[in-house]
Amino acid sequence: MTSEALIDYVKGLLGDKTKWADPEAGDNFLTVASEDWKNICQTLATDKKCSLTYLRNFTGTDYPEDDEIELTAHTFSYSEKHGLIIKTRISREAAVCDTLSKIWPAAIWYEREIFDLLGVSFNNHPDLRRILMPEDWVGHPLRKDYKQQETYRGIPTTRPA
Amino acid sequence: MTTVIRELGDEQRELVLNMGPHHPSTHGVLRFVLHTDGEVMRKAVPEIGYLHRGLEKIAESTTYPGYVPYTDRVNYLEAMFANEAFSKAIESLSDIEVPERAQYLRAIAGELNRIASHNITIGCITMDLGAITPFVHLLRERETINDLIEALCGQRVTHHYVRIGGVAYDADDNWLKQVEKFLNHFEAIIEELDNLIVYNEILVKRMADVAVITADDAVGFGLVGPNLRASGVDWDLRRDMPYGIYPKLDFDVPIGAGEKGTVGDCFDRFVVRVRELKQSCRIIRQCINNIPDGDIIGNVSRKIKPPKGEVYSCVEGARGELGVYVVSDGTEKPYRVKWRSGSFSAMSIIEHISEGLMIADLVAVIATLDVIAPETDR
Amino acid sequence: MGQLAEYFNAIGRTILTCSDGLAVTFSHLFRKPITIQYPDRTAKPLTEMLPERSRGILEMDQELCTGCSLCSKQCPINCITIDVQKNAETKERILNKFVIDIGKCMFCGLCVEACKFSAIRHSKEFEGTVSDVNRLKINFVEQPAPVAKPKKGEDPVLKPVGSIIRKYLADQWAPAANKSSDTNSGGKSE
Amino acid sequence: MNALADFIINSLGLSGLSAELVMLLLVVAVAAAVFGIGMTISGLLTLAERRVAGRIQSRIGPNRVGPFGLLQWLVDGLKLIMKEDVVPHDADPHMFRMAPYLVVVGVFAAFASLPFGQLLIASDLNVGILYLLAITSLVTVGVLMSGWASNNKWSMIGGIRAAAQIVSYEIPTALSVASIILISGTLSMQGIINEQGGWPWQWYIFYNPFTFAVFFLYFTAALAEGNRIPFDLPEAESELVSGYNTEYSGMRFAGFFLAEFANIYLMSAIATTLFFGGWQIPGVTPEQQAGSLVLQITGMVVFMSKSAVGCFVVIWIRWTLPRLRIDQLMSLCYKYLIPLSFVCLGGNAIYLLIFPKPSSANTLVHMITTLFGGVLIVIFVTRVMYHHRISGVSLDLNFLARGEKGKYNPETQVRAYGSFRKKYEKKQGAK
Repeated sequence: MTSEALIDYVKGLLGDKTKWADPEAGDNFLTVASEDWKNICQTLATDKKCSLTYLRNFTGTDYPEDDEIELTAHTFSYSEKHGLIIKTRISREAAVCDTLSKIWPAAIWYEREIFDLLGVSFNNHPDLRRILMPEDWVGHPLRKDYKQQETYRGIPTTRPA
Repeated sequence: MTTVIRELGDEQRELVLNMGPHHPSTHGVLRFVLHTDGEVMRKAVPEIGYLHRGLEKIAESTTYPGYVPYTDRVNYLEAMFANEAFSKAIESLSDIEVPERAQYLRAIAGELNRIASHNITIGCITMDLGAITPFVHLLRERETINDLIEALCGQRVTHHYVRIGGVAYDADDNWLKQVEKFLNHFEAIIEELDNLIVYNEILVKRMADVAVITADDAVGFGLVGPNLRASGVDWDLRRDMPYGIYPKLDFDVPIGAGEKGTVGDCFDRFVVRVRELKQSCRIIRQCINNIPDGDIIGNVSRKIKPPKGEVYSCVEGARGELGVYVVSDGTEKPYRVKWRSGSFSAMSIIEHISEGLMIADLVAVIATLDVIAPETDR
Repeated sequence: MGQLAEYFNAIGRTILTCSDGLAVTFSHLFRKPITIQYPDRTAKPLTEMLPERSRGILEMDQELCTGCSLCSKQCPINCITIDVQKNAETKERILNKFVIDIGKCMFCGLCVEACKFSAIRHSKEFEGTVSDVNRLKINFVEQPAPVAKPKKGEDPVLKPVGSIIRKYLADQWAPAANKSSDTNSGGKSE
Repeated sequence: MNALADFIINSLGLSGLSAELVMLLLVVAVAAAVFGIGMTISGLLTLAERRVAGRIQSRIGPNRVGPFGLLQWLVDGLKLIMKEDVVPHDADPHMFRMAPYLVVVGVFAAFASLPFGQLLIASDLNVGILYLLAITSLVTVGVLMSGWASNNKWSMIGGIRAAAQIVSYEIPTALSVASIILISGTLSMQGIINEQGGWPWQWYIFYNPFTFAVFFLYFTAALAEGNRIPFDLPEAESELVSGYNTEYSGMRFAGFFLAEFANIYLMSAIATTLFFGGWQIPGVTPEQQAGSLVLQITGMVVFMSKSAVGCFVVIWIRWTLPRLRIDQLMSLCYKYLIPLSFVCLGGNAIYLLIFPKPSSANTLVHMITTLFGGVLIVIFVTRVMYHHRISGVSLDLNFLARGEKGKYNPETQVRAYGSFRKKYEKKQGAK
């Protein structure tokens, strides 16, 4: 499917649950509410015509002005050769979202990474631990207001002058 | 002896082994926690993060051209592709045209880099299975590639060659001739490699039917590149989502066919990479024959301010799809950069397929999945 | 029957493939080794065998530097520190300090590309071992002096590549070791 | 040795206690000599291994210490002696300390009944070959002990692998040796050599097609017993780090290391004795050889060079082949080597029934087998030449002056900024 056809098809499939981005702003994506997040992803991944079986990339971005964290899932279909970007926004304080790991196993590690670096926790995740930073690290580095701790277990985190 | 043997009931006991962070076959600093029953494994859990350098956080405080040399460090074996992926993202965000000669040079340098990277991978696979000589032979060839690339751009590993809008240095005819000379030599070495190790019965028996990854699993876990193709999925970004000069080039995409066992076993992953060496040579030859004259870098100012927006750009690196997701807020510094690397997803599948393998098989699995620790940790 | 055939096939394949592998390695005994016996048995120092574009440790020529600090602005890691002061009487700009922290430098070459006066460039030197990381901060200004004022259309006079940094390396990095080895070998050769 | 002792005692006219004392001193001296020879051989083998590996991998190998690096092994040994002997905190100290001795004793005691020449054998036991098979089994105990006592899981896996492997491969080794014993009719090492002749077609490897096969069975099994690639699972550095000897350092590590290399020589020497006519010189009968000192020395050289070729092959195989997996190792032993050894043993027995020893038909079979072996070697040489022709051209792109040889000057250039650089620049300036 071409990307226009796919967008039309998805619009028909999901109805008014989605919000589409302004086409001027780079890649075309759809935004869904965080409650519908898992169900919509499930639908899109299993739908015969979409068959977005490949989770290409899954990440989050922090927007402190909006007090929100944006989760972005780049999905793709090898058989149909089309891709779709699905987004959702959750609040920064209570950063909780449903897990996608049942739909795409690749999400297990992506979600661990988002949990580690952005502090978003995922419901029903099989193994939600820090992945890149040490277990006892304080803070989530990719949040915009993150301040690096000065020492880690007595080791200075910056090079002494 | 105070070995930790976990009691799991009457008949079940398991030995918990710690493989790494400093282990000869883990390719960088990474750790596996093995739950074994003697030689046979119940589960192998990868623990990563020992090489986390915060590349994504660093991006938030550097300029766009200033971040390009950092992309060299995403993966020390394929710096060219990381350069290219990031440059491509910024080019598509701010509509920069890349001159044709630069695109050809990108392809030549990229394919040379792919050969160099595959040399290490193939060598490491054989070395982890006990044959050390092929590794040294392939390293010798990689050394020549490094010399070639050093003559082109001045650095052997962290190239910083592909820039936003083109490439940094032009190649003269003498250099192109030398590349051709190297290819003549290297194609003979590939033949020799076939005789030396690839079809060696011991190696085949070690890898055939071991750790089979089905096509569904491969797609679900997001495996990319040679790992995905070895599972029988016919997909190559260079051919199926063409970028740069690749649509004009003629090359084959090797697919795992279960030559000695099942589709998607270790041997397929190994042999797909060996086949790709030859295709890369073919691509470079075509590029050398067709390279036009002209500029090597487009009209790019020193200060790059892409418009507000976001882009996901990916190239077919040596470990498959190397993607970068860039969010721009209109300033000269990126708002968010996220790397999507092949090793990360390859690492995530190990726990899933490790059940029932032997310790020696796990080594083969790690090697054939071509997991590079800096790329997983970034 | 098929199983028996496979049994002997496997033996045959193993013998054939292994012996062919052995033939390949045996043929290597008659080939030339490619080792470069670095550092002490090369015909000339390795730095002089490196290609033209080789990006080694940075060096800065004080006689060419205008103190414009374009290079330090381009540097992604801020490893270049420049201190330029204006002399109140003569209105001349004095270059006080030009420090490159080679311990931080990642040899990307952005500063070299930014410099319009060919003052900063890569040498081909690459051996930079020191016992203390802070000794890698090299100040390229020996005596504070007025900055260069290049005339338009005039080509800068370049010193041989590596001649500037080599002096600093020899002076700063291992003065004690150098002196003793010099006197030793000098004494023996005389 | 007994002959020598009798000679000394008789010529000095000693008796009683002093004769016993001379006997004792002689035993000690011979033991020390055998141990010294074993050490030297294994030391030189470590050097040979590194040099051969270097050339196979387009490198040079150690070439700095002494001419062609010939003293490298001494320096390595010196380094290892001077290193600290670390015993891990939680290890079982007594067993940990004892294990290397068992390994060393197991291997070096076997040297006592190796026939280096017709008269050069420390002790020509009439059960020589059985003694060799038995005494080398001591290695298993040492290796298992070291793996267990290290209190390291990787070492333990290595030790257990070693035990399983060595015990299994004893069977094909013994069975292939049995074939030869069947033909020669003696267990004594010298006796087996005496039965053979100097020319290749008189060797037992070309005795008949079965012995030809038996040699390869023996060689494979012996490789496995010596823990060499492709059967080096107990060490397997890419899987088990270094297996049973991971925790060892200093001289104890050197013990394991030297024992491994002594074992290579041992298996080559046994192969030389059993299959390649030992010290027999072509065209010279054992009686002629016994009377002449020159021929004695020639015989020794012949024996040493035959076993050196064997050692080279072992090293060469190590740097070519990948490693087996433990289940494949076991299936190779029990599914391939043992049945085939039995077939060969039976075949030899039937052969001996059909062709009794001195007969012209027997000689014809020897000749045909030798010819077959020769043809195999010719085919192999053509393959080597083919590979050398196809990809042997070395690449010279002239980036770095590869292959340009400088002169070695030990006084110069420890650092590039030292006197080497200054002298070089002065020389350039003078030009």
